[in-house]
Amino acid sequence: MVQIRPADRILYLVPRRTLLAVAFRCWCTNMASGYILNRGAITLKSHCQRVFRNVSLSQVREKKRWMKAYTHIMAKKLKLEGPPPPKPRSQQPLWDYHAEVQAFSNRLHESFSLELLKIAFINPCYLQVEQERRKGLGIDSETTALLLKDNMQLSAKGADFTKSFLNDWCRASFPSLPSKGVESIVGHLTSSAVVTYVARNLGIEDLTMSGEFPVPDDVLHSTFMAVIGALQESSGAERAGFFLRDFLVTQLLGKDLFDMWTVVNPMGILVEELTKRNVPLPEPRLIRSAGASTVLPLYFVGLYSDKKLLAQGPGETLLAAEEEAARVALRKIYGFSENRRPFDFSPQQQHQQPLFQSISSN
Amino acid sequence: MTSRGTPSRFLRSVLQNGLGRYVCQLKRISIIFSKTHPSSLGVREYIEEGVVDYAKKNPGTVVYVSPQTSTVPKIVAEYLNGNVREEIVICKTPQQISELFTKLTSQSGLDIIRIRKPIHTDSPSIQGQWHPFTNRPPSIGPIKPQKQLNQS
Amino acid sequence: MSSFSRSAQQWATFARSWFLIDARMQPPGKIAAMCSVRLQGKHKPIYHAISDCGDHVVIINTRQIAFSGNKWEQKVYSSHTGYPGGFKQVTAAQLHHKDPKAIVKLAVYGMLPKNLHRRTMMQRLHIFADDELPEEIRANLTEELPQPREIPRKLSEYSQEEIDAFPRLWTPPDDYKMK
Amino acid sequence: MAASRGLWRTCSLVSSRTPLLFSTAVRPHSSLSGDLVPRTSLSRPPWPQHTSLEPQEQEAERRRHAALVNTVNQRIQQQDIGRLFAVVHFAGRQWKVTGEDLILIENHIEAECGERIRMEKVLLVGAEDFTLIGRPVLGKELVRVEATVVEKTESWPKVHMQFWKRHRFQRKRIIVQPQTVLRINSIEVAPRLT
Repeated sequence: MVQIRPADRILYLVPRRTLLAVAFRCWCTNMASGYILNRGAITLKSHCQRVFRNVSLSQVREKKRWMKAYTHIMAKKLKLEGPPPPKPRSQQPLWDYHAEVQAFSNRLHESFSLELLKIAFINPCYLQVEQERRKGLGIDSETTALLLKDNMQLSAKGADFTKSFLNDWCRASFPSLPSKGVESIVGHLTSSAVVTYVARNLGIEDLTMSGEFPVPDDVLHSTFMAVIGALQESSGAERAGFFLRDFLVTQLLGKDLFDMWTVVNPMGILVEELTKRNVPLPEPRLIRSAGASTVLPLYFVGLYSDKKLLAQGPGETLLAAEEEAARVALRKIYGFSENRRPFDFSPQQQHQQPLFQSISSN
Repeated sequence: MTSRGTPSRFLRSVLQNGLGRYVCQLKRISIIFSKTHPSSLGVREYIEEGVVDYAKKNPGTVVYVSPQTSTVPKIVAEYLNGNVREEIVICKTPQQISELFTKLTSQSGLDIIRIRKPIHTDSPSIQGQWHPFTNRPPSIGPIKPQKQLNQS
Repeated sequence: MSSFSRSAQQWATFARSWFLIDARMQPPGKIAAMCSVRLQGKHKPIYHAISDCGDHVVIINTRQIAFSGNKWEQKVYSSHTGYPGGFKQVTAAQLHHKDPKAIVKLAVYGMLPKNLHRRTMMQRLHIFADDELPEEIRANLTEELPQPREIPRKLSEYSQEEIDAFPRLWTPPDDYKMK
Repeated sequence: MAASRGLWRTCSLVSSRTPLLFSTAVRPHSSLSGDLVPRTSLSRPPWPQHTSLEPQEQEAERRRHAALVNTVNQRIQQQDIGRLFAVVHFAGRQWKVTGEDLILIENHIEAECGERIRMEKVLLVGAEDFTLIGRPVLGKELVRVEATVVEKTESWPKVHMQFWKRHRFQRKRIIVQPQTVLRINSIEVAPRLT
C-alpha cells in the first residue's frame, strides 16, 4: 500500500477531498437487511446460512427479530475466534505514506533527507514477502519488479554509530566507570526492550514496512537503528548524537547502576578499585544495629579505609549490609549516586546562552 | 461522591518529553464529516477557513480530511504512544472546532483518568532518605542503662 | 548517606528501633506519654496512620516510679470482674505492691488510641520491674531516652559542707526544742 | 549580613535583630538596679534568656559565619555540588522540585506547549550538604529554575453530586478542569552569597 507521491503535504488538501471519496465505503445503511446479507455472505460462512435462510429480503417496518439471532451469532463467533487480527495502520483508510514520513521528520525537529528515511523504513523481510506476493499474483515479473533498497546498510551504520556514541557519552559522563560498567550501560540502552519501547513511542512502528504484523521486536530494533543511520547521513553525526541523547539516553532516568550492571561480588570490585588508587583496603565495621535478636533485624555496616568512613549500608544481615555498603562505595567512586549532577539535556543552540544571560541581565 | 473506585494512574510523560526537546505527541488527525448534512456545517466551514493554517502551523501532524455520506462528523486524533481519541463534533461552530484542535494538539495521548499525585520525581531525596539513625549521635558498644547497670 | 539500593533503603526506613526508658523516680504519666508516641511511630517523619511503623519500648525500674502528691493513697484503680458484687477498687499503693509493672502498663494502655492496633502496640512494650534485662532484649536496644524528670537529690546524698553552706531563713535559738 | 537574602541555615540563629530585642528587654533590670521587683520566677520568663555575647564571642561568631559562607561560595563556584533541589512557589502552592521532575498544575498557563518558562519565586535551594533558605524568596540573580510546558490537558470528568434526602433535591455537575504538566529542566545557583 505504498503511495509515494512527490506532492507537497499541504498541497494535497484540495485534491484529497475527491481522492478520499474513493476510499469511502458505500454502506447502504438504509437497507439494513441488505447490508446484513452482504456482510454475512462474506464473513460468516456456512454456519450462518441457517440463520439467514428465513430472513426476508424486503424492508419491513416491524420489530427486527432477526437482530437478536444475528448479534448472538456474532458474539459467539467473537468468543470462538477471538478478536480479529490487528491491521497495520498503513492498510487502514486515511493513510498517505509520503506525508507521514515528512511529518515524522518535522515532528522530531530533524531535517532527514526523505529518500534516506524512506529507505530506512524498508526491511528486507518486507521485500521478500512483497516479492512473493507479486509472484503469486501471476503477472509477468518485469512490470512488477520491486526497485527498492532495504535498510541493512543504514541499520548497520546506525547501530555502529549508536554504540560508539553511547560509549563516548558514558565515558564522558562517568569518567571513572570501568569498561565493564560502560558496556553494561550501553548494552542496556541498546537492548531490544529499551529500543523497541522508544521506537513504538516515536511512531516508528506505523511507518515500518515489515513482512509480518505486529512488527517483531528485532525488525523494529533494526528499523530504529536505520533511522539513526539515515539521520547521520543526512544531517551529520552531531545531530544524530543529539537525537540519541534526547530519546535514548533519557531512558536512563531513575535507573540505578546495578540495575543495569549485574555485580555478584561488589566487595571484590571495590578492593580492586581501591588498590588501583593506592588507598588502604576497606575494613567493614558494624556501626548500628536494631532488633538484632528479632526476625526483623537492621544492621548498618560502615566501610572504613585509613580510619575514614568510605560508605555505610543497611541490610538485613551483616553480609547483606556489607555488600550494600560496598555498592554504595562503588556508586560514590563511579559518580553514579542518586544525588549526582543531573545529565545535561539542554538544547544545543541555547547551550551557552541561558547561563550568560542570567549573569549579564541580573 | 468519592473517586477511589475510578481508574487512576500516576503522572508521567511519553519518552521523558520536554527533557531534551519537546515533541508534539499528536501524529495524525483526521476529520470525518458529511458533505451535505447540516450537523457538519461547522466542520465544513472550519475546513474552508482553518485547516490549512493549522496544517501549516503544525508540520509534525498529518491532517486527513475525509467526506463521507451521512456520518456523524468526528475528529479522530492519533497519538505517538498509539492511543486514539475520537471526538464527535455535531453542530459545533468553527471556533469550537479550532479550540478542540489546539487542545488535542497539546495533549500527550495518555489516558485522561484520575491522576493520583500531582508530582513525579525520579530522585526523591537529595539529602538522603530518612531512616531511624539519621541525625542520631553515634553510639559505641551496646546500649545499656547508664549508671544503675554499671554499679550493679 | 543516600544512594542506597531501593530494597536496602526501604528495609532501613521501616526497621523498628528499640528504645530504653529508665523509670526510676519518674512520674508514670510522663513515661507513658513518651511510650505512647513511640509505640505508635508518631515520632517518625514517615508516620502515617495506616502504615504500621511503631517502635519497641523497654521500660526498666518500674518498681521505683514516683507519684507526686498523695496519689499513692488517693488514686484508685477500679475493675469489675463481671460477676455480681465483682467491683474491685485498689489504691495505687496496693496495686503497686501487688504488681510493680501494672501502673505503668495501665498508664500506657490508656494513652494508646482505642482501636484494633492497641493490643499489637502493647505487645511491643516490654516492662521490667528491676534493672535486669534478658540478654535477647539487651541485644536489640538502639537508644536510651532521656528521663523526663530530673531526679532530685536526697538529703542523704548531700555532703555536710553543702548542708552547712545552705542559706537558712532562721536560726533556731539554743533553747528551741525540735518536735 | 542582613542584606543577603539567602542565608546558611545555621547562621539564622545569629540574626542582627537579637541584640536589639535583647537590649530593650533587659533595660529595666540594668537601669533600675534598685531591685524594685524581687527576682522570682514571676519577674522573669521561665525560659533561659539570651545573654549578650561577649565581644570576643561575637567576633568568633562572625568569623565562623564568614568561613561558612566562603565554603559554600567556593563549592558553588567549583560546581561540585551535585544535584540541587528547590522549593518553588508556583500556581498558589509550594513544590519541592529537582531536575527532571514533572509537576501537574490544575490550571492553564499562558505559555504554549514546548516553551521554556522560568520560575522566579524560589523559596529554598538545597544540595547534598548545604541549604539556602530565602527570607522569604531567594534573589533572582542567585537561583534560576527553568521548566518546560510539556502538556496542556484536561482533568478527568469529576462528578460533583449534591443530594438532599427526602427533599427531592439533586444536582449533578460534571467538572472538567484545565491542567498543565511542567517538566523541570534545570536548577542553577550562582555564587552570590554574602
